[in-house]
Amino acid sequence: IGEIRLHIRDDGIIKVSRSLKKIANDVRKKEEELKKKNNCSPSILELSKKTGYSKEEIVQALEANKAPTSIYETVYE
Amino acid sequence: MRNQAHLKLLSKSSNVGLARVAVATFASELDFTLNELEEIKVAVSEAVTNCIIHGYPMKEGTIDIEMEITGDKLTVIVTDYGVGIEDVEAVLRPSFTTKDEHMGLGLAFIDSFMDDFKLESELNKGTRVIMVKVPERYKQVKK
Amino acid sequence: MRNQAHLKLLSKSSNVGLARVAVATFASELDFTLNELEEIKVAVSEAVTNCIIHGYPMKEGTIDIEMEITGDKLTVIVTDYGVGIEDVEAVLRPSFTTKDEHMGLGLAFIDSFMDDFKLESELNKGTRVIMVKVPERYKQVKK
Ligand SMILES: Nc1ncnc2c1ncn2[C@@H]1O[C@H](COP(=O)(O)OP(=O)(O)O)[C@@H](O)[C@H]1O
Ligand SMILES: Nc1ncnc2c1ncn2[C@@H]1O[C@H](COP(=O)(O)OP(=O)(O)O)[C@@H](O)[C@H]1O
Ligand SMILES: [Mg+2]
Ligand SMILES: [Mg+2]
Repeated sequence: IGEIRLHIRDDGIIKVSRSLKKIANDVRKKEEELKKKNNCSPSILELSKKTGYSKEEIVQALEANKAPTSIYETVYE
Repeated sequence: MRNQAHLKLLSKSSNVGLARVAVATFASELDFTLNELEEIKVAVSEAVTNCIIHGYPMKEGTIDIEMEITGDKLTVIVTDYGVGIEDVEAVLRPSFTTKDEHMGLGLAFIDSFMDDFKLESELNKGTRVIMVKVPERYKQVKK
Repeated sequence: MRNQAHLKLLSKSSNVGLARVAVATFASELDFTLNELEEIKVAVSEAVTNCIIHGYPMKEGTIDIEMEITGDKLTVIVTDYGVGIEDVEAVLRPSFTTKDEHMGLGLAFIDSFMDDFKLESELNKGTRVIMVKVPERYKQVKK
């Protein structure tokens, strides 16, 4: 089962694991698009609906892209 | 390596995602592959979903998720204080379910995705799932 | 809306990431923008990093992160049981720090990124940071 990487879940949704980088890119692109269209930043809930990624997938993808643990790490880099 | 964390949640289906990321982020301190992390997330989803659907069918309750890293080993313990299970042997059979619309594969998934898996339950006290996983990469080095 | 979660961590710097994603995922039930979520993550990082560096300078300790959603409001409370702060007024001044290599801006960041922020501390008992944030969008609708 693990080989196929297709997981049938309790709620019947079939999920495939996706690359965090792709998720982050898709989300950023959609954010730009919606910002231009509506003249305000979309919420993570809208982004989740529009991209099909779950909120936690989005949070994790954005965290993976850049993850300073404190401002100090950014400042002293 | 040694680390420990504890997450306490309300049994709302909207909290399954939080359980998934918390455990995956915690686990990522060990040398798991993305595929293994995905397996851990599925196992956690199944265990937490069971607490929500089966453990607390009527009223909202609390779910405890204890995470521990000792050496190369990840242990995750998911506990509810709900209705419990009458016959633990029976529910462990693949395709066993007490809900018609369900497939009864959750526990089988946990069993296949984790290296070690135990189910403990007491009627009207609650249910506990204990799951252990070690990065495949690590097991090979040791052989 | 109403939800609640509680994360208990060891004061290791490797756990800051877990605190960040857990709070951000929990918060994402409200209508926050990505930018607001980033601000929440920075505030949480600063609060948790303070517990690790200042609260428990010598030995490892426990950090409690309580999260709550009531209506449109996110509340996050970060608590340590470490050395505490002698003069709370003093540390709240921007650029105040008790560590030379530090900039003393952590609390100022929390203050500017969150809608409400309180610091409570007792010497040798510990320190608690209470932070509140409401999605900007929601505030505008209400006006
Ligand atoms: N936390 C729990 N509390 C009570 N019963 C449970 C719990 N977890 C599992 N069970 C029982 O075990 C059965 C099998 O679980 P599972 O393999 O996940 O399949 P499914 O959830 O699709 O029924 C459930 O139908 C339920 O009767
Ligand atoms: N959890 C804590 N326990 C003890 N002291 C703290 C804690 N948080 C903050 N402080 C004190 O407040 C000061 C200012 O904190 P902060 O604004 O984050 O700046 P910095 O961490 O750069 O010193 C710290 O230098 C420390 O003396
Ligand atoms: Mg199940
Ligand atoms: Mg600081």
